[in-house]
Amino acid sequence: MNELLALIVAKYNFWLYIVLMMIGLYAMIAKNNLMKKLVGMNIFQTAIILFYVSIGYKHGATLPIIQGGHGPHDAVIHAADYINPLPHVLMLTAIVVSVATFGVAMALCVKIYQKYQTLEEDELRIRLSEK
Amino acid sequence: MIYFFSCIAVGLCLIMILPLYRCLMGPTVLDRLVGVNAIGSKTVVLLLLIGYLYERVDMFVDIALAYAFLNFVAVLAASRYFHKRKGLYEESFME
Amino acid sequence: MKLLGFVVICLTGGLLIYGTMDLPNWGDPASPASTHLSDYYIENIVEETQVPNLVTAVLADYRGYDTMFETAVVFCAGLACFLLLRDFRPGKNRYYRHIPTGVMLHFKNPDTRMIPGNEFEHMDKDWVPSDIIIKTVCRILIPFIQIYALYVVAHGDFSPGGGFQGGVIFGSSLILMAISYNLRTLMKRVTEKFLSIFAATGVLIYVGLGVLAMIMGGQFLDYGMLAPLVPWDPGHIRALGMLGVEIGVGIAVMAVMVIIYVNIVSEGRHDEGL
Amino acid sequence: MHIIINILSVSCLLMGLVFFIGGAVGIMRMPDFYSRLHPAGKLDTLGIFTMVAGLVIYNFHHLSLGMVLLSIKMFLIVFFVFLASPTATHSIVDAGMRAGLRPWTQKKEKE
Amino acid sequence: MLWPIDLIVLTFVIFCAIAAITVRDLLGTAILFSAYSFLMCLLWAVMGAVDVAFTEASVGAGVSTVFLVAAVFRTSRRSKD
Amino acid sequence: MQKNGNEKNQAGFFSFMITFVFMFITWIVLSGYFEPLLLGLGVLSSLSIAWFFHDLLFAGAVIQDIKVFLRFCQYAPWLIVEIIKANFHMLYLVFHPRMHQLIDPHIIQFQTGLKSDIAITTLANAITLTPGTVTITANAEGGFRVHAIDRKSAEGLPGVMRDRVAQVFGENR
Repeated sequence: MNELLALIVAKYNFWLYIVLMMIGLYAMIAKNNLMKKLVGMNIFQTAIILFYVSIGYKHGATLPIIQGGHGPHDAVIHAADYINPLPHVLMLTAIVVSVATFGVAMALCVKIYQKYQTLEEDELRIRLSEK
Repeated sequence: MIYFFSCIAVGLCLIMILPLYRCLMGPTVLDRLVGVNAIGSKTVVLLLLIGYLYERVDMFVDIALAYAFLNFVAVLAASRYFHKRKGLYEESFME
Repeated sequence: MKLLGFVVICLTGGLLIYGTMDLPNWGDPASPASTHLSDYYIENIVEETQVPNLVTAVLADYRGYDTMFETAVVFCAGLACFLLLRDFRPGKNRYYRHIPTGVMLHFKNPDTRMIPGNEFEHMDKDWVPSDIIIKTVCRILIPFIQIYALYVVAHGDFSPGGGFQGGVIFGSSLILMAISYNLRTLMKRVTEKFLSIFAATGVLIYVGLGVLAMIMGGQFLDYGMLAPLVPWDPGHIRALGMLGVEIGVGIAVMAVMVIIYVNIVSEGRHDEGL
Repeated sequence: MHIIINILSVSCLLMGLVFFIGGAVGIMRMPDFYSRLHPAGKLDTLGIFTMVAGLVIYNFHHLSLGMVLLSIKMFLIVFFVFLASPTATHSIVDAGMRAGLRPWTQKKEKE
Repeated sequence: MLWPIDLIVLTFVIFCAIAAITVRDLLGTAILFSAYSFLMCLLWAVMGAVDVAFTEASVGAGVSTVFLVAAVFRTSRRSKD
Repeated sequence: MQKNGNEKNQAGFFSFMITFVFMFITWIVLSGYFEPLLLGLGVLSSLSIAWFFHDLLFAGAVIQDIKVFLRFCQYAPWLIVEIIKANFHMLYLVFHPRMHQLIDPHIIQFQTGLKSDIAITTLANAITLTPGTVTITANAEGGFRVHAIDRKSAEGLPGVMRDRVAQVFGENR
């Protein structure tokens, strides 16, 4: 029983990330509206980013900004005292790229609506086959 | 004292359930907007409290300030929609 | 489609949850991700670059090549929005309001124009009464937000923040101006030409610093080689190089955010918005 | 001295928590959109003010120039919220009026 | 003592995500998505990733909400599912 | 005409200077580092914002406005005390078990003599911050529409608050 509890405490974060990721995937597969699909895509992205950032987390460590690092400084830095900065760097890039793609996708949605007067996938398919 | 701060932080998290309920179930879009605004104002304090838990407040004040400002922008943008387009239920409840 | 999607996500989710059993525990200090490479960065960055914020140091210096192309991606997104949506045909209707009396004027002929000044102001499509409270509060807040954004850009080395965040905050202060007044006021203040030049300049500053390092005899984006160009403080030269890069990124991101917003909200006609 | 600072800070934080609870309960219990805005917009504003004041009082444990600047910075958030929050509330109310949402009144209930 | 905050906020995030993709009004989706981003920023602050939290607070909560509302403003609020 | 333009230039220069000073004070409070490089960057960014946006913060400001600012500083503590008093009334309403009988939402309208934008905005925000009342619209002629949640909070309007604001900005009420 205690082992099960310890397992749950150690892993619940990962399970919830997977639930979140699957919500995004479901929205991308099954939703009919293009805007909803985009929101699903963003949820998927944030779930992956969450996973990466949580890998870098360490219990009992502090932020990845060296304390008193500005100016002269001679204290020895222990790596275990600071949270791993590498996943943060990679994911910072991912977030900014995601907002850029989101903007372009919104522009495409507006263009599609201008031409076909709808954003629903099935209606779009009908409009396309009419022409 | 740090323990007390974390208790306050958990309490704030639990209080957030009520606006979140309004945000998820709200009968109209504007009710959701009210819920988001309330969540935003609680989160500003929560960020500062997390800063005290890490004992690095000076790093978190910037985020809280940016957060308060962007909450304002988002709420303003969403409510400006209704200044330009009429009708609360306009299209979504037609069918 | 719904049933199929549900089955697919159940299968994938089950497999992934099975896979989590092999992952290290949440927050384990001895996990493989935080034992090999990251220790080097944490222990040596302050000596090598004099920058306490590890994320900024890795982002702008060690992985500078990556960040450069990321800025290029943001620039391309702005360009794509412009090319997709921009519509140069003049709008059909123009609305003006006489401020002292509140009378609306509606011109259907696109050639008739008035110069808005103290007497008349531009209006958007519908009858939108001027909202004094929002306008005044935004007028007071916008300069403070902008100085805050510039502070975030300049202090990327010592506290969280940097080029992206500061640029986005500056851009959203301009977006706030478009929301609280109207789109034409913004576009008169920061014209399209100004925005495009800024977006390109940001990327150019980044690449230019890299090329400058190459001309000085180092490798691409090797800021240590810039030391002879700066008359003071050779110890902080890498930090100064990062500051320059952050400024470039901030300028590019600011301009691109405004370009994307303006093009989406007015369908590329730049006449009326939220 | 330290005990006085702690007591003041704790009482301010608890007071702020009470204001936040009031705002959250008000959002749940009030009958319509307009009356919901009353607790949401203002109890939260005062809650932020009280809680930040409590945290600033806690800062007095280690008094230095940096700490004073940090406290001023934290009050900058309060200043910002005091300007922005009523404007946001006003903007939402205005949106509701333009959208044509009818206010709930006492008489309607009686009939 | 940070993990209770983490767990509570993570649960909220999942509710927000489910609501954002099931609600039938696209403006409602935009607003719920902004709430989702706000809570996500809190989650990253709890994990100590201050830079990522700052980026999400500025990018996700502010600008992408505005983009989404702008796109809804130019298209329609209707959504069939 | 020449004189007019000259005055306009002077007012522009004054608002430029005061915006610069305000921005630089804000920068120092935000930054907290007193190094030549960062202070230089602060001067540069304050200058650029004051150059591009000096007409936003203090549109047409003149020297006499400092008095207004001082009077505003006197007015702010009174407002905060008023807000706290009214908030306790709101708390009582929210936690009251028979709340639905106690509240009585209605809309009231009144006219004030305030003319300038900043005075109208101050009054509207003060009304909104005092619980029980929310400003719905305020037009440029000083007319207000206010949504009040019960009779008790509606009675206080326009009353004392308008007088205080009018006194701060030196306008007739």
